[in-house]
Amino acid sequence: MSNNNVECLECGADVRVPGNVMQGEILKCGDCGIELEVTELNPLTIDLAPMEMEDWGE
Amino acid sequence: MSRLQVGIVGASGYTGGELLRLLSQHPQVEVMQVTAGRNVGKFVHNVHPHLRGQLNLQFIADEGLQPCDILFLALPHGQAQQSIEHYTALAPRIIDLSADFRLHNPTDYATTYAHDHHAPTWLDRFVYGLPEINRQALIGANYASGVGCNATATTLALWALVKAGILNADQPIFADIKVGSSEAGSTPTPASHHPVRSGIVRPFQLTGHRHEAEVRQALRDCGDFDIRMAVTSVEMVRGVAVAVHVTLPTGLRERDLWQAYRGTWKGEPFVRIVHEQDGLHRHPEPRLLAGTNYADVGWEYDPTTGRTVLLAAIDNLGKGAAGSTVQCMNLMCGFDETTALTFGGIYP
Amino acid sequence: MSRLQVGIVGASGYTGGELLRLLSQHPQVEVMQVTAGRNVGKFVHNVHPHLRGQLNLQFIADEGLQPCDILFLALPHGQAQQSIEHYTALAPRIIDLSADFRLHNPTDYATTYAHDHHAPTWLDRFVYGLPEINRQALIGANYASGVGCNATATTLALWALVKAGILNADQPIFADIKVGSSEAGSTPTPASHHPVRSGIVRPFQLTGHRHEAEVRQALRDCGDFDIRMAVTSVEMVRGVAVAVHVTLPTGLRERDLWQAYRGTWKGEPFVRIVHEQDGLHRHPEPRLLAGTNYADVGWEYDPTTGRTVLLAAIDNLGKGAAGSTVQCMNLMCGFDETTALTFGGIYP
Repeated sequence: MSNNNVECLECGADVRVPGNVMQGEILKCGDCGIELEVTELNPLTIDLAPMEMEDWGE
Repeated sequence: MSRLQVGIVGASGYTGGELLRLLSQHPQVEVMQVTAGRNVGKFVHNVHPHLRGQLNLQFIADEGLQPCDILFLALPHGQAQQSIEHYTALAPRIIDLSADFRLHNPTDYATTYAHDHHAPTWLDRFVYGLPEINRQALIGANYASGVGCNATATTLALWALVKAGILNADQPIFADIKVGSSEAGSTPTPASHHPVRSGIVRPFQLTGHRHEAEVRQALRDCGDFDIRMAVTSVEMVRGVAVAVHVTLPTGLRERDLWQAYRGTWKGEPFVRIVHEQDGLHRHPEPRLLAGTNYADVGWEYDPTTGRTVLLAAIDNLGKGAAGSTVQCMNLMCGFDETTALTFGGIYP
Repeated sequence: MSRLQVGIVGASGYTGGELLRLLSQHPQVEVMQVTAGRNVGKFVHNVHPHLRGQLNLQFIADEGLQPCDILFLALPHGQAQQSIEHYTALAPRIIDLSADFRLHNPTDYATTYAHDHHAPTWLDRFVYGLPEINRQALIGANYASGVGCNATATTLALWALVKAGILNADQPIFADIKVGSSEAGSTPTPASHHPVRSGIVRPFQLTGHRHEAEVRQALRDCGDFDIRMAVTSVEMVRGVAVAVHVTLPTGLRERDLWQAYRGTWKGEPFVRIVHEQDGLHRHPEPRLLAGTNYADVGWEYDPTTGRTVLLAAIDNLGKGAAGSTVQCMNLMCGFDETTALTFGGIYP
């Protein structure tokens, strides 16, 4: 993973990491929409952010 | 570089009209003649009102056709094959939007359309006009056949996992297809009469769909698939939405499916993968594709049972007909493949 | 020539989304920032699904706004006027899509919107943003206000005969307006809940419509017209269709009306006269205008009684909002007026 990208844990897409990223910041994957939480800065570590499931059904 | 001169035969129907709309915005071609049986002498906007103020063209009779660079045939099924010699004498490049030259195998044609083909020697001279699965053959070709709309949606829904070897020809493929009213064309019938067509969910053709042979042909390199298409008409004018019911191996991860889809579709200008975790639009939907050449593809997979639904949505007049034929023309003539096809749809 | 840097404040609503769609196809500008209150961090295609694969932009918070060349304000009514100083400090050109700066007269504003204007000194610095009736004032302007959709349809329906002096301010003007659901915006309400909104013909607001003041202001040079707008919601998402009931002198000939309409509208890139003798589409219809910046205008006149119905159709998100604001931007910045606005609609 290059210094300003991480790999999405769900779908494997490249997710851009902003230069001024902070611990606890939420990054959104452009391909699959999952939200990733930056758990550590050095080394840059991410985890799936808790997502409250919206009621989407008909 | 002067514009290529283009003619459309049968330009008063819905596919002919969509073709006219797209070509009128194409910087490298000029539509110089359009024929229509029952509308000779009328201006195109008398039949296609949205083209008012955009084109100053009148329909001519078939007999009035002049030689030109490219001829699009948007005739009812069965007519192109009866006068193919006449049309190929008029233009070095022909793109036929009907089903007449889609199936390469004459016996496939006879079983599907219940009569022998009138020009079988031409069948293998026409390249199947779905660029996403046949791009190399289309580049520089002279003759191309348009695609069937329901077949295109089904083929594109299956393509990624078939190519990746995750879905094999060892099971029946159940394709449940929802369609709009423009698929039946511009001629009114009792079934298209608004009071009985509006707001329906009408199972229309549930076995022996003519497009099954076309899908089998498209997938033939990967196996002989048992394609079972069933069509239901719903409240929609433009649009095809297909849900294909299959069973995959259990225990696959989302990334495995993403990898197969990205491997197949990455870089394709008109195919988008729609597989979202949240929001209203998690899967492909046809409404926001109206007027575009897009095909949106996606899936839903249950790792515990392997139960899978493969999804695709297109505009039957776009990627399912006129959009793909303009894309074919671009490939045949060496133009940028997306020329005149960049309208991205509107929403809501 | 490097692209002008553009920002959209409030880009998650329907007008903001249409603006984003149009500007993303504009060769002379680049949308570099979009704000949205409740969608910060999301990609634009998470809110506007049709933009998937076309833009790689994420919503930022209002506080994150950077100085830029042009700022479009697509905020709910009342917000732009409260922070106009903040926005004008960020960009030399502002186009506000709300009603906040449409009415030049503060008392008009107070009576129409039942509260005093928060920034009255700015009112006469904003140019009314309907190019068809205000082009000269928009050329090179810095501040323009967007138009009201129902007002625009009504103004354009009346304009030709008012300017020709055939219709005068000596009678009440009855404008019966049919509207779609996107006019109410993207926030769900009990009235927009599909089971109770689908398929209705619901008289919605029949007296005291807020847009009446806007129409009176547009026609003021030709007299003080008694505009009476009544709105009915119908089965439609995008679209406004207005029928204005008036009485003209008896004995006029068709050619007199054509002359008045041609005199006013000839050469206008986005106004089409639709007055046909036969065919399905003899009068303006909103459906085939969806996604376009067109306004179709027409009439029906009975020479024996002078009874007349003046007609107009637009897309409320196009000519009635985002389309007109992009047209204004083109005039303000010296671009060709039709840039990024040439989509001509689809049919059926």
